This record gives sequence, C-alpha cells and structure tokens, in this order.
Amino acid sequence: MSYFVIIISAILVNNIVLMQFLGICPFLGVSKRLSTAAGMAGAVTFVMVLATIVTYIIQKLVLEPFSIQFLQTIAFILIIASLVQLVEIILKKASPSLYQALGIFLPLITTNCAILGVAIMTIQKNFNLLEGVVFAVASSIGFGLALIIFAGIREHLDLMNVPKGLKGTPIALITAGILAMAFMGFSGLV
Amino acid sequence: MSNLLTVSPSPHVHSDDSVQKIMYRVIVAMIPALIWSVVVFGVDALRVTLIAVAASVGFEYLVQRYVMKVKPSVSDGSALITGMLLAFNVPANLPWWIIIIGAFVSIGIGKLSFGGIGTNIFNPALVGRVFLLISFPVQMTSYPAPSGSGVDAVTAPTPLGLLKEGLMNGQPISEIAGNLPAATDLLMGSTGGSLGEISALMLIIGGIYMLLRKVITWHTPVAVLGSMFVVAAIFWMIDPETYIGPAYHLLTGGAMLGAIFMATDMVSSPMTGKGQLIYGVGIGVITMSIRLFGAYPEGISFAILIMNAFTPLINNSVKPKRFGGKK
Amino acid sequence: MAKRESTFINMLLVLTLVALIAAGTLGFVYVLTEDAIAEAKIKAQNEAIQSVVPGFDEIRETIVVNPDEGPEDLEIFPAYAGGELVGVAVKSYSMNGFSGHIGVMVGLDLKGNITGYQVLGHKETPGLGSKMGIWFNNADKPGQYVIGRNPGTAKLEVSKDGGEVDAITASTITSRAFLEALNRAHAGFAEKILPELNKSVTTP
Amino acid sequence: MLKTFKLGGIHPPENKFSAGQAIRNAELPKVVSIPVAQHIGTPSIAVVAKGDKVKVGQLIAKSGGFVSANIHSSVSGTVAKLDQVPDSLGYPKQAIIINVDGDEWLESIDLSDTLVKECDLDGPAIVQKINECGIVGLGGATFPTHVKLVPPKGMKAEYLLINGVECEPYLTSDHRLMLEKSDEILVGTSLLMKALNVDKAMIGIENNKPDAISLLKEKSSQYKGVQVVPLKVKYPQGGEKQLIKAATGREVPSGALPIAVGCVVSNVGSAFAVYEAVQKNKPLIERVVTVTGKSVQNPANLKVRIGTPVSELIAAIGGLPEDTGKVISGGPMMGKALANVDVPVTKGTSGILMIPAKEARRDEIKPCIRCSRCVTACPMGLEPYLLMTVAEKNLLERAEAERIMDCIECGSCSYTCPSSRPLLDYIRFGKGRVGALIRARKN
Amino acid sequence: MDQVKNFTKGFIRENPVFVLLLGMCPTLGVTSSAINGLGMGLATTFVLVMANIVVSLVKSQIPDKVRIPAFIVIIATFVTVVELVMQAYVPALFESLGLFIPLIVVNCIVLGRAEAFASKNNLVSSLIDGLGMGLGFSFALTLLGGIREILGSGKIFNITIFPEDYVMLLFVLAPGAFIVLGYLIAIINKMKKA
Repeated sequence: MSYFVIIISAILVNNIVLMQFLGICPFLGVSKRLSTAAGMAGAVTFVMVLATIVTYIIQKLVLEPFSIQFLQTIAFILIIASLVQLVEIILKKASPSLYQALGIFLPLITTNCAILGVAIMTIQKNFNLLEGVVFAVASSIGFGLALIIFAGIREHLDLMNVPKGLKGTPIALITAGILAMAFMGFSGLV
Repeated sequence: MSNLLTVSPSPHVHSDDSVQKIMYRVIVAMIPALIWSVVVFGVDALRVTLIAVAASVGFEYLVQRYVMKVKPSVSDGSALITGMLLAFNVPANLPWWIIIIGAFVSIGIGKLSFGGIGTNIFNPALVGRVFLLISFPVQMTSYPAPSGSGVDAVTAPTPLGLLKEGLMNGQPISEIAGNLPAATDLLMGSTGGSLGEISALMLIIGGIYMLLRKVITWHTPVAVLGSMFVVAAIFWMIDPETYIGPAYHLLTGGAMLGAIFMATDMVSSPMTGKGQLIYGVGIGVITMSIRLFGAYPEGISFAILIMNAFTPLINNSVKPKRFGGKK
Repeated sequence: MAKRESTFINMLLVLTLVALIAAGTLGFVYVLTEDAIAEAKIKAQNEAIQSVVPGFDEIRETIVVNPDEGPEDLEIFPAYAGGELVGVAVKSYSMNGFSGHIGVMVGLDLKGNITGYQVLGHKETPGLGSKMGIWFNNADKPGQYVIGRNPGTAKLEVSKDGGEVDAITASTITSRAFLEALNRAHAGFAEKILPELNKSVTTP
Repeated sequence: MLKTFKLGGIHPPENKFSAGQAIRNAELPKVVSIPVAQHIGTPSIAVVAKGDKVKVGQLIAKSGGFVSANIHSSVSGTVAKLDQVPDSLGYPKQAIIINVDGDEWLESIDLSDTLVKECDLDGPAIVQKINECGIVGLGGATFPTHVKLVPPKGMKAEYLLINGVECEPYLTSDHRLMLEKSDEILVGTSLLMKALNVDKAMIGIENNKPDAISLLKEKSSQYKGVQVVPLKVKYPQGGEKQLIKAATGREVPSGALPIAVGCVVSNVGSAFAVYEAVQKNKPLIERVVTVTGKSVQNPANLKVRIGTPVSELIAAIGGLPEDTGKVISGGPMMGKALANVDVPVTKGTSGILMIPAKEARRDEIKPCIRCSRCVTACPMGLEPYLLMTVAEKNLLERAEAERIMDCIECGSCSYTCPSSRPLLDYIRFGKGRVGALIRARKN
Repeated sequence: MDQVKNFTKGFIRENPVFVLLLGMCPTLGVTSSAINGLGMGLATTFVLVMANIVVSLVKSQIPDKVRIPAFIVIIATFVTVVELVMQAYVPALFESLGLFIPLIVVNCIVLGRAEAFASKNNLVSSLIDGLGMGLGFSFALTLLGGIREILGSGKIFNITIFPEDYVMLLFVLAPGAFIVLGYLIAIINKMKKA
C-alpha cells in the first residue's frame, strides 16, 4: 500500500472520528474551545505515534514469537497506560512549557480508544513499522482535523440560540452526522 | 404636548432593505433556471418544485408551531428558497415521497435543529440533497432524458456521469468525446441532470441579477469556479486523454448551481470577502478532487458542506481589516 | 478491612500478583477456546463454499491459478462428494469496481455453469454497487440472474455492452466489474480443472 | 478621484431640505435654562446665585477641571433659580435658569460685523482666550477645544483638520455657516493653527456642498497653509478618525487620539466660535441649529441662544407637524431622541429633526441571517453582528478582544441591517460593561 | 442502599449512553443493527459485572497508587475472555463487532464504574450496579441499533418491516449513527425534564 493512499484514507475517506467512531469521547468532550482542541490534537499525535511504535515492536518481538497474540489487548493497554505515565513524567522534567500545553490532556488519553484502536489496526492491516507510523500520524491528523473543525463549529453554536433540548451534546452529534455525511463525498478517493 | 414622542437610541433612520426583500430577490434569480427546467423536463419539473416548496414551508411552519413552540417565520421566504434549491438539486422524476423526506431533512435537521434561520452551520438544501443522494442512490442518479414533453421512462446520464463511466471503462477522452454533449448543449442545458443544474446560462443570468441587486458578492462564485478551472486545467495539461478540459467541468455537474446559488448562502458562508475567497477555493479544490479521483461524479454538494463546516474557523481567523491596524 | 498501604513492596507485589492471575486465567481460557476458534474459522470458510457449491462433503487441497496474469492469484477449492468431484469454489476478484477491488467466491459445476456466488469484500457505493450481492442472485428477474449461466459458452457482459445480463440500476461500472470477476473465475476453472476433467472423461 | 476613507460607510438619503435657507436669528426666549454640563468632562460650577443680574456674555459657571469648559449667560436678565431640569432623556440635570430681560451685552464684546484678520496674541494666549470663552467642539461631541490644543508631552501636531463634512442627513447648519461666514472660519482656522503651532490646515467638505467648496477654495488662497479638501459623499465621513484617514491617509491607532498621528480636528462651527472669541471677545453663547424634518413646511437654519427651549425653535418654523412621532436633537444617525421638547438647546445641539410617526418606530427584530452587510458597513472594520451577540451573552472578554471599544457608534450597522437588529444598542451596552471592566482592571 | 433503585438507575435516569454520555465509541460504531447493539451491550455487561465483582472483592488489597493499573489489568483480562469466547462460539457477531470488542477495555463506563462504584461498595451492590449499568447500556445500544436498522434497512432483528425500496440507507452508515443518537439524547433530555 502506498504511503499516499494510507494518508488520504486515514485523514479523509476513513476519518478515524467521523467514519470509524474512534476517539468520540475527546471529540465531544474537548472540542468546546479551539485552543483546547488544538492542545488535545497535539497530545494525541504525540502519544499515538509513540504507542504505535512500541506496541508494534512488542507484537513482533514478544507476542508473535511466543504465539501469545491473545494477550494483545491486555498488553497493548498496559503499554499505552504506562507510556502515557512515562510521557507525563518526562515531559514534566524535560519541557515544562510543553507539559503546560499538553499535560492536562495526557490522563484523558489513556482511555482514548483511538490510540488503542490505531495500534490494533496497524497490526490487523499488516503494516510494516514505517507504514504503521505513517498511519498513526495520518490518523492523528484526521483526528485533529475533525476536532478543530468541530471546535470552530461549537464555539459558533455557543453564540447561537440552539433549541433547548438540542443544546450541547445532541446538536454536536447531529452536526457530526452532517459532517460525516459530507465526508462521504470522499469515498472512492483511494 | 398631547401625543407622546418615541424615544429610542440612534440611529433613527433605517435602510429599506429587509430579509424578505433579499430572499425574494434570490427567488427571482432562480426563475430563469426554473422556467428552463420546465421547458426541458415538462410539467414534472414544476411538480417536483411545488412539492419541495410546499413541504419545506409546511414543515417549517409545523415544526416551529408545534414542536419548537415558537412563532413560525415562514413569511421571511427562506424555507421557500430551501425548497426551491432542493428541487433544483434532484432529478425531475423523483418520487414525491422522496422529495418530502428531503424537505423534512433540509428543514428539520439542516435548519431548525440549529435554531432556525441564521443559525444553521450547513446549507439546509444541501443537507437534504446529500441525505437523499446517500439514502436513495438509485432514484437520485436516474435522470430523465430531456424531452420537453414530460418525463418518460428513458433515462439519460449526466455529462459527468458519461465521462466517468467512459474513463472507468478504460476509454481515452478522445474516444468518449463523441458521446459527450456539445458545449452549447451544456450552456443552454439540454442534457440529463438535476432539474436546476442543466443550463449554465440561465444560472449565470440569475447570478448576474443577484450580483447587481447586491444579494451576493463576486468573491465566492469567482473563487469556486476559478479554482475549479485552475485545478482542471493543470490536470488537463498533464494528460488530456484522462482529464477533460476545464470548460467542461465548469459547465457541468452543478458547478454553476453550486457556485452561484448554494455556496453563496449567506448563513453558511464566511462574512468577509477574503474569507469567502478562501472558502470558495476550498470548495473548488475539494470538488475537483472528488470529481477526478472520487466515486461521485459531481462532488460540489459535498465540497460545499465540508467548507460550510470550516466557515466558523474562517470567520474566526479571517477578520475584516480593522481600522487603526492590529492592536 | 484496612486498606493496604502504598509501599513499594506492596505495589510491586500486588501488581505482579494481579498480572500473574490475569495471565493464568487467560492462558486457561485460551486453551479452552483454542480448538473451538480454529473450528469456527474452518466452518466459516466452508460455509462460504457451501453457499456457492451445493452438496459436497469434503474440500480437497486448494489449487492456485492465475489465468490472466492479474495482480492476484485465484484460489480454487475443489469440492468432493463421496470421493467424486462435484464442483469447485473459486475465490475470484476484479480491480475495476467503482471503488477498486471486489472479491467474489464463485461456485461452478463441472460444466462450468455458475452454481452460486458470494461477495467477499467490496467498497462499492452503498445502495448502488453494493446491491450486487442480491441483484444477480434474484431468480425472479431472469435478466439479471447469473446462476446457471456459463461464462465458458458466452462471456458474461452487461446488456449495455451487448451482453445478456441486466446491470444494477445506475451501477453499470460495478456490474461490469462483478461480471469480470465471474468470467475470471471461470477462466481459472477452464485452465486448471477443465483439462483434468476432460482427461478423466477420455480415459475412463 | 475624490478622497474618502477606505473601510465601510453607507449612503443614507441626504434629505438636506434646509440647505438653501440662510441663517436667521431666532427670537429671544423669555426664559433660558442653561445646563452646567454641556460638554464632555467635569461639569462646570455655577458662580451666580438666585436673584443675580446677568448680562449677555457674563460668566455664570466656571470650568470644573482641566477637561471642562466655562459657561456664559446667553441672555441678560435675572437668575430665577438653580435647579434640576430634565435633560433630553428625562434625567434631571443641574441648570441655571434665567428670566430674560432685554438684551444687554457685556461692553467688552465687539458686536460689529467687521472682519478682523490680524491677531497679536501668541499661541498660548489664544488657547487661554479659547479656554476663557468656553469653546467646545460644536460638531456634537462637545469636547473642550482648549484641551485639544495642548498636545500631551512628546506629541506634536502636524495638521489641523477643520471638519466641514456634515455627513449626517438633514443637517445644514455647518453648510450655511461655511457659506455665510467663510472669512471668519478661515481666520478662526489660522488662529487655531497658530495656537497649535502647525503650518498646514485642511478643511474637509463633502462633495454634496459644491458651493461651500468653491467659496472656501477661492478664499483660502489668502490664508497661508490652508487647503480645502473635497471629499466623496459617504457616511460617517465626519467621524474624526474617518476624516483624518480621508484627508491625510493616516489611521489613528486603536484606542489612541488623533494627536497620535499628528492631527487635531475641529469643527467649522468651533473655528467660527474661536474667531469670535479671540477677535471679538465673544464667548460661546449662541450657535446655528438646523430645524427640519420631512413634514416640516419651512425648514430653517436658526442662530439660537444657548438655553432656549427646543419648543420655541419648533414654534419658529411653524409648530410641530401633525404626524411627528419622534423629535431628535442632532442628526438622524447619531442624534438623541427627545422625551420632551422643553429641553434647552446646548452647545452641542446641531439640529432639531422631526421624524414622522410612521418612520419613528423600529421594525420587528428578526434573526441575523449573517448577510455581512454590517461588517461591510462598519467604518472601523469591526463585526457588529458578532459584537452584538457577545454583548448580549455578556462575554465581555471576547467583546474586548473583538475591539468593541473601537466602535464610534456611528450607527451604520443598525442602519444597514435587513433584519432590523438593534446592533448599536447592544454594542453600546457592551461598551459600557467592557469599559467598566477595563477601568476596574486599571485600579 | 435500595438495591432495586441501584439496579434500575442505569436504564433511564443514569443511562450511561443517553445521560452520562459514556462509551460513545461502541455506541456509534456497532449499532448498525439491533442485534449488533444487543451483542455489544451484553459483551460489555459481562465485562462490567465481572470487573465490578472482582474489584469490589480485592479493593482492600490494592494500594491506592497502583489502583488504576490494577483495574485496567482486571478489565483487560475479562475483555480478552469475552474476545476468545465470542470468537469461538459466535464468530459472525465477533466479525461484525470487530475492533470494538478489544476496545471495551477503554470504554469509560467500565473503568468508570470500577473506580467510582465498585472500589467503594460491597460485592452485592457492585454486582447489581454493574448489571444495571450494563443492561442500561445494552438497552441503549439495542434501541439505537433497532431504530437505525428499521430506518436504514427496513428490518428489525432481521425481520423485514417494509420493502427495501423505501429505506433510507444513510441510517445504517456512519452519519446515521450520529444523527439518530443526537435526537435520541435530545428526546431523553426532554423526557427527563417533563
């Protein structure tokens, strides 16, 4: 699979949020303001790429040689959880400014299913390590794109008088639905 | 002093512009294309338009009155426009119940869920149209042949559909070209297609009227069509056997309808001229990527919806030039 | 019960213990389900073959063939009943779908007549091309029914191209690609299986 | 190409019915009521008491601080009382009420019509004279003129701009003044130049007053450094910042004063008042007021003593037309609606405008359709639709970031809105809240 | 503690999907049909109940600082059990739920209940809480799946309700998931207020 196809597919055609429904919680939770959305997107990119690399190595060097693939779920989630912890600790020491920007998002990332999802998909799709990294980067760009478009929309909707019952999550979901509908226009692009 | 004076803050005079006037100007601008569609598709074009308009206005009234429990605002004419635009974007032989579903989605989901006129993120008619396109792909892509005497069973592919099919079949453009309608047919509109999209000429007439009456500005249409032209021209120059010339793209597939009537929707497009240029270029480029590489032959509906989603971001980052410069 | 203190030893101990118990439990469940999973996999494949080739009791070794030197090999699953070859299932494909690849399992009897098909994977437009799974399998509409036809005698083509099969409404491209996959399956059958059959017929 | 400002602007119908009417003197009122706060800044302090006899031109209230102005009696007579009288909005404000008795002027005032061109005073002395005579900006803002003439430390004026734009529809008082007192205005301009120590002055006049442009152009050749700049007709050209931009191409930075780009702006009426103060020793006790309206039979430009009740001006043009629904002090774009017509004319009253009832009421407010007409119209490059919403939702920090304080309240946005939304009302409200926030932050 | 209330709260009042807005990814991802929704719901219920039981049993043995990692291991274990069992005995459902089975491990409902409820309550309460929440989740997914299935393919639990020519395909696709869930939450919001 060419890298270009992986990128277009992950960002537009099979957008991780709008088409695959991964990372919906942060998508709905952290998209209220543009600045936080951008921070979350950055943090997710960082962790997603790191997690994909480490889980890939574990899969190839530990799980497969010992034929214990059935431990994939438990292994991957532990890796991601400890990775997030580690990143938090290192970031705090090494770059306080970056920690300031990303720090509050890190604990939320452990339960972001997009991270685990992308790690598992990298294995399922039989990517090699480089393809996996490209896939992770593109997926997180897709995530960031959806998140940032959405933050813009929600900041705008905050100023509008959305009917009471639909205010908040319902209208956000409906907007996401229409956005997903629009993104279907990209089908067949790859 | 016997009679009481009105006291209110300034200004004390007001231009004679109103929402109704703007909306009715848009409707007037659509009339040439509507008349032409009746000429080409016969009474069926009128049937579809009437159902779409009646359903849109009806749903707006009913939902506002009984579900949202607010004063219905159908008199502003915006639901009427949504209905007409929806009709313009569907085949003239579409079953009545699909039109009604489309009107319901346009008004109910696309417009009123966000709070009604002025609050919607997306162009309501396009929300309805794309919903129908995805939900009822067969009915939405079986276009009646232009005959002038009502719709018969014969279907005619759209010019872009013909092109896409030929290309998928592995034919070079020079071979397909014989089957494609001539440029004059495209301009006048005697090809298969949605009822309002077929005649580029009629749409341009409407567009010029709206420009003169200051309902729209030139930014969006020029940016959409210009960027489509550029992208199409680049690919055409690379390989004219795989990619057709830019003029063909501009005259087909609802490019004019989209650029002049759909993308210029005030509510869902950016506020500043510069913002509208960015927005228009986005629409043009996305439309062309879908047309050249994607599954859908025309693409502009999706492109407009996607750029609608970017509108708040564009409004946020492209501010009018402030007097006194940056702070 | 008093809460256990967060001392280093305690933490290490508890985590190790939890991990060990977890690993143990999983190992146990894994062993328990291992055979069932393997069986389920074979069953799934057999079910696909069964749906396209009726009445067999055994699938023999897979034959790989590439009749037109296309990008993918075809896999032929010979189906036997009572030791006799009764038909084959061919895993075929086309690259020319509206959105690229379409995978089809095609069942053929010994004469090369289509006995059934199952769409294995595709990315066609939902509601249009995606209908191929049922469209060509509708016995009520002879014009679009492909079961019983033989691509060997007359290549399957959509009526628009001069053939005899009615294409899916508004999805000529998908229909064309689908029929290509059927034709390709037959070509594979004709290359590998048919000569064998003829041999066995001529030399009783 | 005529000069104008770049951003925004609108073209409301001009309706300058009284442009052909020469300035005439209004009748002397029986009683005047002179408010002690007629200018921006600290109110003045009354220096007369009940029963005091006063002459025309006599100081009756002393400047209350640096940004304040003296107030002089516009009539001769007896101080009846110092009392609270309702202002244009009906709020009680301190005023000096004088019963008129004859028309006896202070002897120091030169009442002759002779043009006095020469002036021996130096700059500071001119400023002093202006200060004493209580001159304020007569365009409507009523900012004390002497304050403008003393630039803050480190700033230097380069240009004096005389505002003869009169972009408000209906109003013609400045137009008439320019036609009838062109020499006086030019002398006043020269005096202001001297006071500011600048050698360049520009008189900006909109192109719908070609007679005033040609007259002043012809006469200005005799005055060194004075230049007439014809401007394209566009509202709000008369706004200080817009005029500077149009005439000099300079943009006053956000939150700054004109002096930041080396400009000082003064109204033609003020220039005339400066002439009278410096050369004729006459304090600011009267001004030209346009009295007009669509249903007014005989619109007029009246020279009115400060403190005259508005009702007397209306009587002077034949009474309030039957269909009147609203009476405005000032122009239709920025003027204030009067709750009653007994309020006095003040230094800032440029016109009295009677609006028919059918135009007086506002249309029903409809939802914003994001047509961006207000954005296009805003001469400050703001986004009124957004400012209104953030003000409505009380998002003060957002409002400040969107530069709500830059709004000059010209009303172009409300004028142009097809949904009849009260954009400016909400923006004013927001400005008030944000202003309080900023002050609180400073303290 | 009123165990009945504890059990029923998950259905409407504290429904994890409609009210608490938890576990949105599987909710949207697998509900193209009622049966998929139900399957996912029950799988999650199993993990939820088992995790709640185990957590409430061992809570006092686990030091605070390693609480979360320990819980994650416990949850992941049961998720894997579900994975293996489904793969063996309901392979078709396993295929159609796909990625979302392993993703139960990051479903906020599971960790959320373990952390917020089971680690503070006794065995019986935790079991009932897990069961109630799980069934509430299943109810939500089945409802959503059912609506999408009827609108999008004219069927419910594979029983044809109206002919295929009249279905709105969009509802079984991604956009339909968002839109239907959006309106469902709005309706539940309204009902709760009334």
